Amino acid sequence: MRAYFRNIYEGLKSAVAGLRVTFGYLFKKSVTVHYPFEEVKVANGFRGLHHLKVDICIACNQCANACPVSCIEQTFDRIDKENVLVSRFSIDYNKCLFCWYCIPVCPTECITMGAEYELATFDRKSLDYDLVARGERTAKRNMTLFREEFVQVIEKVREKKPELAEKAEGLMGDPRVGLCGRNPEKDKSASSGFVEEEADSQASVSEEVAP
Amino acid sequence: MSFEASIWYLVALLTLGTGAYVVFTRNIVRAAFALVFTFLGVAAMYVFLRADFLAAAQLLIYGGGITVLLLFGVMLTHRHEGMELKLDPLKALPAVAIAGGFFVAIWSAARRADWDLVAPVEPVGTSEAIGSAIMTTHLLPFEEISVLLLVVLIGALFVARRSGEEEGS
Amino acid sequence: MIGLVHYLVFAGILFCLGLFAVLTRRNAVTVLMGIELMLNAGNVNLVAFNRFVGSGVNGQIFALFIIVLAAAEAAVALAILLNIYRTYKHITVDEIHLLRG
Amino acid sequence: MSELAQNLTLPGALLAGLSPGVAAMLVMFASCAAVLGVVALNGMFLVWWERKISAHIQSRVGPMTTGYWHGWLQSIADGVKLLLKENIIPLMADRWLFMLAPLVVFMSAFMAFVPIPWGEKLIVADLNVGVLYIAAITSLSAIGVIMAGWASNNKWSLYGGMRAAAQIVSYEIPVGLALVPALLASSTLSMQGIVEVQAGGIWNWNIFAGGPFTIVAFGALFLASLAEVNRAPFDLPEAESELVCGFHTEYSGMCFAFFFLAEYSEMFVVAVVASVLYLGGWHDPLGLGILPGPVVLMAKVLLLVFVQMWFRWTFPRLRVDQLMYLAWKVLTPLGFINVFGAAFWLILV
Repeated sequence: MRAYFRNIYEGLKSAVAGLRVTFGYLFKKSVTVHYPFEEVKVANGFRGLHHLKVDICIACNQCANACPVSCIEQTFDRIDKENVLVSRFSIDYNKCLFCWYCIPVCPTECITMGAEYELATFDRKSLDYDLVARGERTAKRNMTLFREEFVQVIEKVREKKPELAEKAEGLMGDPRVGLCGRNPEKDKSASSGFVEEEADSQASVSEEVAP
Repeated sequence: MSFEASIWYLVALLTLGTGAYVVFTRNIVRAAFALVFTFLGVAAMYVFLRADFLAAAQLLIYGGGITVLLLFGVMLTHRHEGMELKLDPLKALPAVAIAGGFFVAIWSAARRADWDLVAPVEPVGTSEAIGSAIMTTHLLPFEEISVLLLVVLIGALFVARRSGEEEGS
Repeated sequence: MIGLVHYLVFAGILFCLGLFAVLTRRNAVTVLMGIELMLNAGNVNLVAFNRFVGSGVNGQIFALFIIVLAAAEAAVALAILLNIYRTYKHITVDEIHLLRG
Repeated sequence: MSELAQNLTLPGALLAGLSPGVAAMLVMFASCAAVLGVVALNGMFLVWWERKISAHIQSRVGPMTTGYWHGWLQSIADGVKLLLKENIIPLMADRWLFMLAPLVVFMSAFMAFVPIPWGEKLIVADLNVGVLYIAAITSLSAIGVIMAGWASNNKWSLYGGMRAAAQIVSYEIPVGLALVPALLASSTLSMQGIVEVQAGGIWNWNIFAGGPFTIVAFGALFLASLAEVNRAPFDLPEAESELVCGFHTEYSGMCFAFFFLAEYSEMFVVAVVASVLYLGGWHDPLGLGILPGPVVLMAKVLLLVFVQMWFRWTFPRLRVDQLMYLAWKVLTPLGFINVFGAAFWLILV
């Protein structure tokens, strides 16, 4: 009998304690961000997409050897005894597991990992990145695919928070960001405008999708 | 035909239709579900008869209680054989005769009898009258029914429990 | 206008449906359903007479008692059926004729 | 039936030239439409509200984009989506019962809105047995739930349906016992009558009429009705971690929307019953009578609904045996104590 009342008392006490905790959280600031409109700051040392400094790469193939899933492929032309021209440095992000093993083995420290993490695409083939020529093609294509949605989203936000919309519009041109390409250095033309290049990039899409 | 009369016919038709479905369907679970609607129709009949307390009680006890009980009964007793019901044609003919004859008897009696009708009064709510009647003139049957319910509760629990639980905890 | 005879005929049909189910069905749960239909028909009669012939609420109180008794009856009957089912593995009423547990 | 919508305000000119039968029918349809509108709007609002509350309790933001302010149009978008979705019926399901089950559940939630007193003259039908009627009608949803569980031809659904039936039937007893002290205090079963008894300030509310017993009864009513409408922490019939989604696992499109709407309507109805029986209905706490009735009632009801949601996002789900323990060994004895205690208190004090 005593245990019965004790049980009820304990139940009520713990219920009140739980309710108090959740009520406190009700008025705390939310920790999530409003993602497509707000950028998520990545931590220091975040392993995002790779960056390659092509001019100092010596095509030693050590990164490819270190890779546990063999996602790195290099093709190069030897110009003379000292210089190679890396014509293709491809990382297949279908396989890549972001383990960072390719980074420390590089003798010239030409390959590093950046902060970009937005990998979603409509086509698995577009995940096979060529770090040398990366950017231009993918950037243009993805931009054509998503441009309309992106513009709509921005228009919607503009009513409420103009500064956010402006920021997003600025980012839309930037191939590093969001739905578009990944290369910060290359392809400034992609940011100049989309309408002129639409026909051109449409062509590249059909070309790429065809096997 | 007045509005209330047309609604009455609609409700009566639905009630009897679902009642007939209960009797003639071959699927026992559907029969149990159709029975719910028959009970609801009877509750609507009580509303037409201005017995609102009784209608609510009918909904509560028949709609919410007895049908759930019946459904539990159906599902607990039909694990091995299917849910199909068989109608025995040999038995059906005499049953039709008996039920039909009984209905004709009721019908002719109801038509011919000289009922001592009184003008229906419109009660403003029967719950108070029922409550005071139960607590005064009908106190003894009320008490007996409560004792009976207690006995039934314990008895049903005793009968329905598994035999293995007698020795165990 | 809906009068007493309407209710009596309605209840009569309902009662005969229940009677038919009790007479023809061999499954015990369905027999129980038929009994419930008959009890409901009786209740409709009581309440109709209460409104059109009598006065006060006596008929409704009878109907209330019948509802309560029907609930009790259903509970006990289903408990018994459950027990029968454990013994025989079926609840066909014709074939339950041995009085042993 | 004939007194349905007696107090509903319709333009008199509309009814003047018509025969009584047609007028009665018109009034009936109008009140049905009004109730349906309230049910739908209320369901949509509560869905959005629950999403926001759950989000903030979990330090998220919840829906933000649809509509301009905090995603307040999200429910409409969801409703349109559910309307347009294909209604899938499993091949081996019992088609008729499968389609009928959401309607039964929805009807039981919908019909419970009829005797809700919104204001002094604002009530669809002031039934003499209003409280009993609501208790009876909400218990009918058990039938629809079993029907859904059985018709889906899916073992998880059937488990969910049977659990729901057992739960609703057992919790009807504590709910009924917790209703009694308020009925003793107001000595009527009509919802409007109960509200009228509690006029004139917070001290006349039924929650204080029976001393400690009515306060405890109010708590018991809240808990038990939470279990009767299958809300967390008593949401065993749809326990996601065990039964996929319980009795509505197989439902999609509009049929699912009916279950969803019915759940939120039932939450609303039990909150209305608690606030009408114990918290004075549409009377404001100071007895001033300045605010319109529906506003006051809505404030109380939304407060109770908020507590329901708060419970849901705080507590983990109970086990079946704990649920039955709570119903039969805690709430039922407590209900008897409350009934007798409140009766003696009302006579003696």
